[in-house]
Amino acid sequence: MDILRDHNWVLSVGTFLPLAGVLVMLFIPKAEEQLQKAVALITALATLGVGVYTLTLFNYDRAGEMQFVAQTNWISVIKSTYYIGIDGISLPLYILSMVITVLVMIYSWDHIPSPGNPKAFLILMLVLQTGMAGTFISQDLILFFVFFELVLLPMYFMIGVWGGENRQYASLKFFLYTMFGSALMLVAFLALFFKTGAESFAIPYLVENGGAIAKNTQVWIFAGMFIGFAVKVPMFPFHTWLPDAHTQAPTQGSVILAAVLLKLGTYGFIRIAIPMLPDAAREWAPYIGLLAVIGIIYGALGCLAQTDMKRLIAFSSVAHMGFVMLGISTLTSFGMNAAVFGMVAHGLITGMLFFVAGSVKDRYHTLEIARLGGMLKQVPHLGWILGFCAMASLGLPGLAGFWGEFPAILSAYSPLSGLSEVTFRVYMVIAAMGTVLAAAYLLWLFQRTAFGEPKPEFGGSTSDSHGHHDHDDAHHSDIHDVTVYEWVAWTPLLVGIVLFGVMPNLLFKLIDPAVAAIVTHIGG
Amino acid sequence: MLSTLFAVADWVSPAVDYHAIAPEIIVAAGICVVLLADLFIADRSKWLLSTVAGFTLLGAFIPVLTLALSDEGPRSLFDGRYVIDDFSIVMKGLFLLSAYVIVLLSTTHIEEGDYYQGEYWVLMLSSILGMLMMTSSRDLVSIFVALEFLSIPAYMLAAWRKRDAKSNEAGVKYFLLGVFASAVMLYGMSLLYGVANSTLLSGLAAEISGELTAIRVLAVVFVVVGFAFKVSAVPFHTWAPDTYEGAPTPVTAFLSVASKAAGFVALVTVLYVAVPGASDVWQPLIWVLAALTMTVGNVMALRQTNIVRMLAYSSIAQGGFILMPLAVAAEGNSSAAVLRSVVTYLIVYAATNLGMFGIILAVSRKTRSGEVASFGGLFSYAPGIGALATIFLASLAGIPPLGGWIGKFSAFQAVLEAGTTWGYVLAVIGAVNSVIAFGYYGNVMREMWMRPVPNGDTSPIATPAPLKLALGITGIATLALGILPGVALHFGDIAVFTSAFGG
Amino acid sequence: MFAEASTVAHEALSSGWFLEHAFLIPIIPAVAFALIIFFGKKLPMKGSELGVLSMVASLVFSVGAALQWITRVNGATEEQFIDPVIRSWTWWNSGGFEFGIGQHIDGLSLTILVVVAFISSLVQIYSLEYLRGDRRYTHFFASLTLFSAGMLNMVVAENMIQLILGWEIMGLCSFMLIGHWWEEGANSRAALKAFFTTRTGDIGLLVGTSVLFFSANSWTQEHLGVSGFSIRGLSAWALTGNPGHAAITVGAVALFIACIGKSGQFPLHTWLPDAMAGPTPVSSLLHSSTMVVAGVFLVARLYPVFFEGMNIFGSGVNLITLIGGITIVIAAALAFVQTDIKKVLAYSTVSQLGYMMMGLGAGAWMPAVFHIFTHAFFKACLFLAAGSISHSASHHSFEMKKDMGGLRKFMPITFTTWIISTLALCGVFPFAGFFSKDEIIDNVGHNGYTVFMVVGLIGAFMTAAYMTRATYLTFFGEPRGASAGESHDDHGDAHAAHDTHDAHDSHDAHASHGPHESNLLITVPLMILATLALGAGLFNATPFGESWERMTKWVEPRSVVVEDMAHASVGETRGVRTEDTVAPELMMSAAPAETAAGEEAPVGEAPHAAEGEHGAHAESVCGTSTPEIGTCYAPQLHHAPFKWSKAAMSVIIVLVGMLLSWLISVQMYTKKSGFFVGLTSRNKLLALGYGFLVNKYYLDHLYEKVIVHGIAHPIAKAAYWVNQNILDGIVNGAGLVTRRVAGWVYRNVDQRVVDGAVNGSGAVARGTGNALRPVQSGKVSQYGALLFAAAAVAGLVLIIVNT
Amino acid sequence: MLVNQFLILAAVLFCIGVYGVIARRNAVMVLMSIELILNSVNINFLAFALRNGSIDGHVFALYIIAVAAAEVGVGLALVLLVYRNRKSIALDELSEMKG
Repeated sequence: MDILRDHNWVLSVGTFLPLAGVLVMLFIPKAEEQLQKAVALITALATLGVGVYTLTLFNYDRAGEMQFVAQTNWISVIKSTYYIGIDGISLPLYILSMVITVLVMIYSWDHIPSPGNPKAFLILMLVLQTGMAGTFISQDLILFFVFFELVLLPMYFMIGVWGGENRQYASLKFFLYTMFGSALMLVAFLALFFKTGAESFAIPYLVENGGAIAKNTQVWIFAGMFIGFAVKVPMFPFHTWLPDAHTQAPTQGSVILAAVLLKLGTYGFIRIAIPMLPDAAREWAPYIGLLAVIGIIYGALGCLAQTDMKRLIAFSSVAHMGFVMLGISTLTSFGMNAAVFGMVAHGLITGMLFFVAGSVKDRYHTLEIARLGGMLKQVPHLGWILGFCAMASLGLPGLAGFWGEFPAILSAYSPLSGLSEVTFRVYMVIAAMGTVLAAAYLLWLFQRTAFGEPKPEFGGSTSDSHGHHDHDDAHHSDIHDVTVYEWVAWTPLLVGIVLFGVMPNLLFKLIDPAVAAIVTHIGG
Repeated sequence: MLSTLFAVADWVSPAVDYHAIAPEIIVAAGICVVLLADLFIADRSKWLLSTVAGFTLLGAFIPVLTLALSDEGPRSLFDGRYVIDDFSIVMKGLFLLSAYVIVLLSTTHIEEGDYYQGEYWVLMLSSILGMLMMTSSRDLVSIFVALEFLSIPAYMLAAWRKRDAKSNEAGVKYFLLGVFASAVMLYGMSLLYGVANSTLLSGLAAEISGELTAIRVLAVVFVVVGFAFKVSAVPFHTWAPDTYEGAPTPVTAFLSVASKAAGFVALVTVLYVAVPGASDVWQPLIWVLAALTMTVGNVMALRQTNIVRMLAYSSIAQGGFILMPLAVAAEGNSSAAVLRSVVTYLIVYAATNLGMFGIILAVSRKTRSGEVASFGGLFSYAPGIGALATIFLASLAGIPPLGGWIGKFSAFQAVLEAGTTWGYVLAVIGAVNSVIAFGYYGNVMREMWMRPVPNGDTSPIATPAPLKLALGITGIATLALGILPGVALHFGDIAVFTSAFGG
Repeated sequence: MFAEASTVAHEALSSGWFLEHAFLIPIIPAVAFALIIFFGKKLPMKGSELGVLSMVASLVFSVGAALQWITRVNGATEEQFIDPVIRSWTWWNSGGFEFGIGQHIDGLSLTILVVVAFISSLVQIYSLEYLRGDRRYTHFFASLTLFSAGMLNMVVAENMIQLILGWEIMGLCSFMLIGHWWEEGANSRAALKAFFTTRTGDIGLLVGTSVLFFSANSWTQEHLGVSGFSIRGLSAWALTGNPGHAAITVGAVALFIACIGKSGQFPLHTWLPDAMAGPTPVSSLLHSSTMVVAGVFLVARLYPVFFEGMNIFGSGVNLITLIGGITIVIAAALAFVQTDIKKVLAYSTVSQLGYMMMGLGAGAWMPAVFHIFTHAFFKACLFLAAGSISHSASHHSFEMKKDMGGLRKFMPITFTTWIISTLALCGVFPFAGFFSKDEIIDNVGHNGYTVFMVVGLIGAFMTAAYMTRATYLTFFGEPRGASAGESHDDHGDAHAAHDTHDAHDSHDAHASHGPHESNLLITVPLMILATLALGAGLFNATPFGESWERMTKWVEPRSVVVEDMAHASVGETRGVRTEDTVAPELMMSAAPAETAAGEEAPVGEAPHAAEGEHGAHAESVCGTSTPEIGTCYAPQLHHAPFKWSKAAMSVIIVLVGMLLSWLISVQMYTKKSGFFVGLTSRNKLLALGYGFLVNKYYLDHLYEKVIVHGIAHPIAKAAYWVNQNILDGIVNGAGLVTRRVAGWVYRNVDQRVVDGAVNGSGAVARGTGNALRPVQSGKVSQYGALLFAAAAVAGLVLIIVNT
Repeated sequence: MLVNQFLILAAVLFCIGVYGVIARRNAVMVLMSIELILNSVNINFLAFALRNGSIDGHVFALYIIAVAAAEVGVGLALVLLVYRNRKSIALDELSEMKG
């Protein structure tokens, strides 16, 4: 039997298993919180188990092709099918989404944000997991769209219900932005569908036949997709939902948002927009690159202007995704490899940073950089973890961040033939400057929060702390170092950051053939 | 003149296919039963009437099924003036089922109100009967009669709460404007008849085509306006918000779903069967109507605080989405897709909107208020209803994987299939509107999930059984249609006219 | 024909286990680092032993490799190119490019390896005592070890990526080590500054690497089968003459920017003095002998690229020499006005790095590398001595004027070692510095960079002067402040930091019995280093004739270059050593080379003829096809013939400098205090002597005022002012400005414009809703009117349109 | 024949009716105006039936008359209802719900 179609049940199971967990949880009374958590965690673990099994079955020598392909009728009337498969690009992200969900579940064990109600919280998280996993495996535009949208509502509620002070505004903004994007994206999908002869929504088919569309039409269709994906990435100037959403979201929400949701956009570019509309991609590439580098510098500046730790990290996402988009905009397989690697790396690192931010918030009840300080003295482990992540995030060689960042810069030197080299080399230099700014804001953050003496209000070792002693006690009680749950939840990420930093080939081996397969459609 | 008399003289009654009109007959019988029973049974057992009404509708559904399953093809009565084809069968099914849900919604509401129940059910059934006739009418006369048949009881239903000034107002506005609109439409029909010398739609189709004289244009415009009023398309929507707000909630549900659907049935029938040749006239007209309807409906809905009124505007906007594909119905070979999308959308919309009204009924039983704010913290004390409400709202907003999205999707698909520039523009307008729409749907969700309970009263909501049943049906339908969109699309696909340019 | 000639010339080069496994050298400390981090706290010596052991181990490995390299060299024929020991494994590949990791071991890397491993070991041993009881003892050793790992990795690096890896790790460690006492705001700020400044330079590194990679990759793949990152590949490619001059120049300049940042060259040198906030061992390791020479090392490593890119033999001035020269003078001038002993040393380091750069820039490759070698020893020694003083005498103060003086009596060993190293630094004859620094100056002049030779001499003079001043302030005169055992309440940051974190018992111990000699853990390293400061020069003692030039033989890559007889004479005058030995083959291959030269030598590149021909030859042989093994990996260099006259001159200059400085110092610092003593103790007794003293004092006063304050100080002060307020201001200001800009952009662009637009659209929607309100007036008649009006309008319009 | 005159008459009646609907504030008068429109429609049908020589026009007219009767019945009932609740049948006061 065809190796690529063997075991094609694993993907469906891995994707929809969480929903089974949801069903179970629906029948467990709200009061049984421990039970709820247990079921959710078990479900997530089982899902991850399936994911790991997928890893074992995956044929790494043919990472460039779709594997475990399954195709059955779904909406025959509009020629859309339930068509799934996975290749070297999807696999890492697919697994990443599962890992992150598990970690978040573990973290949630003793970190259910107010106003409590773990049942709803965890159910939403499981639904989210299905949406994320599904997006990465769909090989049919309609299916992709459905999963792509499926993540919206859960995230909307996660931010809106369990978020911070300004959560309602943030959640609505997040929702409207994304919906706006995806509405236009849908129109673009349909236009593509009809322009290719209304034959099929299958991605491979469209990739084959999309190139035949007249260039002007392509450019317009691409515009629709661009907005849809760029909002999700987010690229400048569609980024303003991100800081609010991240800042207001509960820790778990921020982590998932940063680690996986942002990747849906870049993934869309690589999987759908670019291969299907090669001519348009070549037209758009310089502008995408421009927006990308603007995003790099702009995001960094945004970070430097922040007084709130979490918001700073959020803005850093804009900058990092800028690097990813820069890699994509070169349209070379080298650049896209860097981009995909960057996606995973950013997922691990920024996810970890948000975890840290969340724990800081739990302990200090504030994320005001000015009020924090001396964390290395009070909570050394947490402080060093923060430092580690900062280093990883600013692209220190030997840690995962570097392999997304440096190759992206490198690739900008020689974009796909036909693109203006001068333009892209200018981008390259600007992006290189971006790395310095990255060092600036991350170390600045680290220095201000971790170095120095703890502030008196948090029981710092200064004499005037007697002034507001009750105040101290209020905080003292919470300020403790990393807990067991946190260790369990974080270690995999930390290990991953080092592992992929030392052995980037683990990923590149997967990505390279798949990207190569895509780039052939752009004539790269 | 004499010739006509002679014609009358040797008149023979036409053969009638009773199987074909069985649904209508059953409903008519049901009307009589309810009417008579109402006279004899005691007040405390009036609840029987709702049961009778419900069973009447279900009973009428049986012949619809048999008709659907019979492979006899389209049945044409009275030399083509009354046709039972796939389109009419599908729509009949839709009307009967949604009517049944509406009965479920009404039961408790009507029992608890201190008004006469018998008449309520009679009027309801009559209006349904009108709708059933509408689906099969292929002649100006029968269309007109069916239209009035479904409208006049609706006028009275709107004014149902006799002593409530709002209800009166709702009724009067609905009535006056309705009659005015149908008068205008009639004028248009008269002109049509004048130029085509036939009231048979297929007969008109033969005449109304080629070069368009002013009089033909005017005729088509007036007819379209008449139906545009029924589907409350902007700028003929003005009655809808006031009437919806004033009328009893179940009636509002009825108007916003069934009667609107009937309007679309009529509109589609006329456009497809009667005046396809005049597409140069009605396509631009509907394009403008659709764009206006979506936009105005949305922006007006944004600033509503009364949830029923908000839903009124929302249903106007949804009407815009249903109109949207009709604006390109005659372009290329898109007509089939357009018809499909209209039917699909009507099916999905019926399930979702009825569900939402069920939620409103359930919640208002506790809060006794129609304000959006009264939904505050709903999820915290009634998670079940909260979740359902979320599903319905999300579906109305068109978010996958809930029913609404397939409606919007097929609408976009139909518009784009035409491939005209205007089609794309309209699609983009629609896309933007679907985003604006979330503004107010999301607002309700926000109330339910993120806001505190208004007066801190977190006692659970007692939902009577019929209401539960209604919510169950609509909820499952909404989910199922979303996850297996093939179902709705399939019905949309088979519901085609015979002898129309789309069929 | 040339090919066969060279093949004839080749015997198989000997290799050995250490050479083959040199890549282990960085791995050892890296592993040690991990172990320290995870288990350090549990170990008896808190992990420090791991650090020391790992460093010693890598030292052993390095030395072993070095010895095997020497045998390898000795086994080769005179003019044979000594092939570096290159091993490479694929690390990752992407988009058709392969990225390797491995080792590139040759004389240069081995020199640095030995130095780094050696100094690191000593510094770690020294730190055992110096940081005893520090609250982050373990962290300190962990970072120190990781730092060494980074540096060693950079040195063995086979390709640019690997090199960047080490480079950045060093940056990180410098951040952690400088900021070791981060409780003090000043320290962490200094750490940040160091990291930013170097990181800013790293833009150049990234850009330069990219440029070179894409320009070279195809050629290297084709001819050598290595990627465009590999150092070997780049070197060969640079010398082919194929590369478009733009690409290679851009690449070289970009890389050099990185070196400026890392090696604290003008104008990015300001972070280095601030970095003295770190513990003294750190200063001695990072900021004297290892990390800051990374930049210099990079230039030396990729010398062919700079050689071609900067057109070194083509002109009398280029970017590298210019920067180097400026740095020498500026830094030396700044060293004058420092009162903090470590800052003096810091600036002296900067200026010494300037020498190295200048040397490399002027084609004096060998002397520059040799200077790295010698400088490492005596500068490390000086720093450690300073540390020893502050540790045991001045109670952790580095203020020479306030807390030192007259220490020679109390700490003889420290004093002796200091003096030796100072003499070495100044370049007095038998000491190490002389052999390297003098060679640099000599060759710079010899290669036509006359101006810079002068600069070098001036620098030597100033060096001598400020070192003498520092020495005087520290060891001569009367003990002051802390050294005098005074109780001291105000000290520099360093002191405060120590106070809080050093073991208080030991600290109080010194307090009880004034200044004293440090214990063995400190003095032994000092003595070892001092010995080397004295003797290291003999490794390449040019003056004693060729047989002494071991370094040159072992380290300098020999490029077999085609010379013609006609040119030999020119070479004679210019003192090209190789020509007589190479002659036989040269005669054979002369003719084709000439023709080739005629075709291929780009004219613009060579201002004056002889150099032009050199360039031409390099090109004519290389690059046209696959380079023969053993050729074309290094530019052809030549050496100035040693002339005692020149040497004597420079030595005299140095001595004069010392003498002057000594006199001034005596007058300024001692006699003044002597006067005060006389005033207090014996006022009435010796009137004459008193008057004499008074006059003397007036003279001194005049002398001091006029000469010193009038001439020396204003210049130095001015320089210092410029430095602090302009250069440093720019560096610090850059950060500030960026944050200002950031704030503005965020407030105005992001929140107002971009976000505003978004929220605005929402408002617009609602506004439209309000605007439409009148339509929904609730009045039936108006509804009716609207209904009919709309119908009528529609009718009319459509009629007009359609008929 | 006089068909065109009939049509013109019908058009005039139609316009008068429309004017009445829009201008009149009295519910009954509005009802009357609507009747006027319906009758203009009837005239149209009859006139066309005459010109086309077919019977459909008459049939349609009959239906319209019947339906119109029903409408008026309902209409007057509603107006009565309003009158009972507010003691006035002025339509302008009938604007409780708006916006």
